[in-house]
Amino acid sequence: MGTVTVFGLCAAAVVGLGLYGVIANPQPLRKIIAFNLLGSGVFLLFGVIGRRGAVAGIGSDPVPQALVITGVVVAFSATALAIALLLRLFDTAGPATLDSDAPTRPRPDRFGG
Amino acid sequence: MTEFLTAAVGFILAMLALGLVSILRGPGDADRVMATQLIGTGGIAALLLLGTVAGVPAAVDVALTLALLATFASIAFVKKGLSRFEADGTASTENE
Amino acid sequence: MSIATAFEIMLAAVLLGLGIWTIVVRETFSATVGFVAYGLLVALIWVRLDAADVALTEAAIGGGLSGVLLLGAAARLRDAEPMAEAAPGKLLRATAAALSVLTTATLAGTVLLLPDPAPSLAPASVANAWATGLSNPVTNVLMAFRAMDTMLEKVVLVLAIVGVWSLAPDSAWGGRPGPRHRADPYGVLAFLARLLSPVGIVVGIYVFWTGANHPGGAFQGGAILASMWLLATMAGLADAPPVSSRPLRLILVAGSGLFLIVGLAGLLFGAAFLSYAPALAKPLILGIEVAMVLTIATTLGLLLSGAPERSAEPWAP
Amino acid sequence: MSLVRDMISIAAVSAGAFFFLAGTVGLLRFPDTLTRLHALTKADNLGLGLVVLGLLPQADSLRDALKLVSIWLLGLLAGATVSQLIARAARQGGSIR
Repeated sequence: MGTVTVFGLCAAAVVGLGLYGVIANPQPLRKIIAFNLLGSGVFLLFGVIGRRGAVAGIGSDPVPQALVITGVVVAFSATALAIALLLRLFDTAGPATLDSDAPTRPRPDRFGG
Repeated sequence: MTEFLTAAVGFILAMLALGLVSILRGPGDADRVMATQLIGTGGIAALLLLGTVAGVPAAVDVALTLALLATFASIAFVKKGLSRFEADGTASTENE
Repeated sequence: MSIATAFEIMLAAVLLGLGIWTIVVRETFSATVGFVAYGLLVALIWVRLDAADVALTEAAIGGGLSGVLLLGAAARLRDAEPMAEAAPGKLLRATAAALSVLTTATLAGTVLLLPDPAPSLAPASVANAWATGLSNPVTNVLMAFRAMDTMLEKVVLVLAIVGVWSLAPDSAWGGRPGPRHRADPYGVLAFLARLLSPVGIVVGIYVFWTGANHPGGAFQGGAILASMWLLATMAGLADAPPVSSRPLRLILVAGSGLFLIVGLAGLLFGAAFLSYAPALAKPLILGIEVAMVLTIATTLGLLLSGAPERSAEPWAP
Repeated sequence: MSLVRDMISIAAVSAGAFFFLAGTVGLLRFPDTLTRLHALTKADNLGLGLVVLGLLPQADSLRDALKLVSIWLLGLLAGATVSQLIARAARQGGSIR
């Protein structure tokens, strides 16, 4: 078992964990975190594949590395947008839920000028 | 030398894992937030040793970044989690 | 089994343990802390995979900025916890578990059966490194060989900030994002911000500058700079600018704008969209990167501050 | 010469590992938040310092050595200030949840 196998299997397990969390956790913030975990697993798979493409002088194939860096930034932007949506939902409709049947309690807009 | 350093990383990582188990169990949120502090010391030590073992000189830069940013989660916790208590005047007022 | 492999298995086990904790623990706050710890520790795996550029990005964005974002949200949503909805039914959980196991098994099988020898673009990127004059292969890929990805990623950052800002209530439109932070100007937090921010700014610029030849670059440097800005804001030493500010908006589009202009110039004077003349490649890339680091630092900082909530009245410390 | 340097490294890193052990024992054994915070920030920062000391002889250049030392200084600064903030938060929050 080498580096690639160990971390490859670890990445596969992280993807599965994240997928389970996205489906089975009811709270929206938990879903966002689970989605990030899933993404992290996918990035690790990229890292493992990059590691296999190592050549003399370069420890890891630079193309998957660059894709992962771009992916990390995009995933962070998406997370920030999701959190902003969630906080706004919480501010306008009370406890944040994805359950469409849940009773909403309208609150006065607490942002004054 | 490499074997010794690898064993040292393994040992520190084991200590880190034990500490994480103890901290994440709680009982309070303040205990849990300490996890980031724990990684800010133990994780950085492991990272520095690992960089020497694996021959990745840039690990020092990664450790520098972690040392700068590991505190941030704790600060966010103190600021937002306890704004109601006006701890040390470090509260955030939501509305003016 | 060598000692190195034993260590790797241990590292993977610790990381998986944190992942499991994040998914199964009942309280949302505990899960968030678990994920922040995961984000900090995953940098170790990236170093072990010899991908120091990614390790830096994960440490700065995955560990630092995501931690602030998620813990802040978890603390603010805490009141919603007692109203936590009923856990999903057994059937749904069983189906989700089955689906996850299937996905993991498929991926694990793929990892074990990857083709040998592994396909690699590393030799090609080394062979063409002369064209840019930079010796960090990852920066070469990001800024030259796959520059289109990087440009579109800057567009994603702009779209994300537009999305966050558009959540502002009408009364606060054009105002300052996030709550106003107050802190004792002689307190511990203000002390930390005064001491750490200058050091962090130097480190951020260093990480950005060293990216030409060593691991580092605009993303990582920009993320560190954004954190330092945030630290000063949280300590009450600075305030976020109003979103209606024109200089601010110029900075936000500078990265993608300059990238686009250079790309179109390549189309007009050179071979193709985003092609650089070899003689000009290094200064062009450096110019784009300077614009990018400003854009990234500002955008990440504002993304963390959230939607505008306050009026744009002048701020007095 | 290389042997001497390796000896210094082994001695310092071992001592550092011992303090990490001490810190973890403290985390596991101490009863409340404040004492655990004490174990975490004091013992572990000393451990980090000793590990840095042990890696100094292995550093390639003066620049790397300076970076190593500054990592430790940053860790000390962060540990000192953040432990204050967390402790204060824990006390003011009462039996902080």
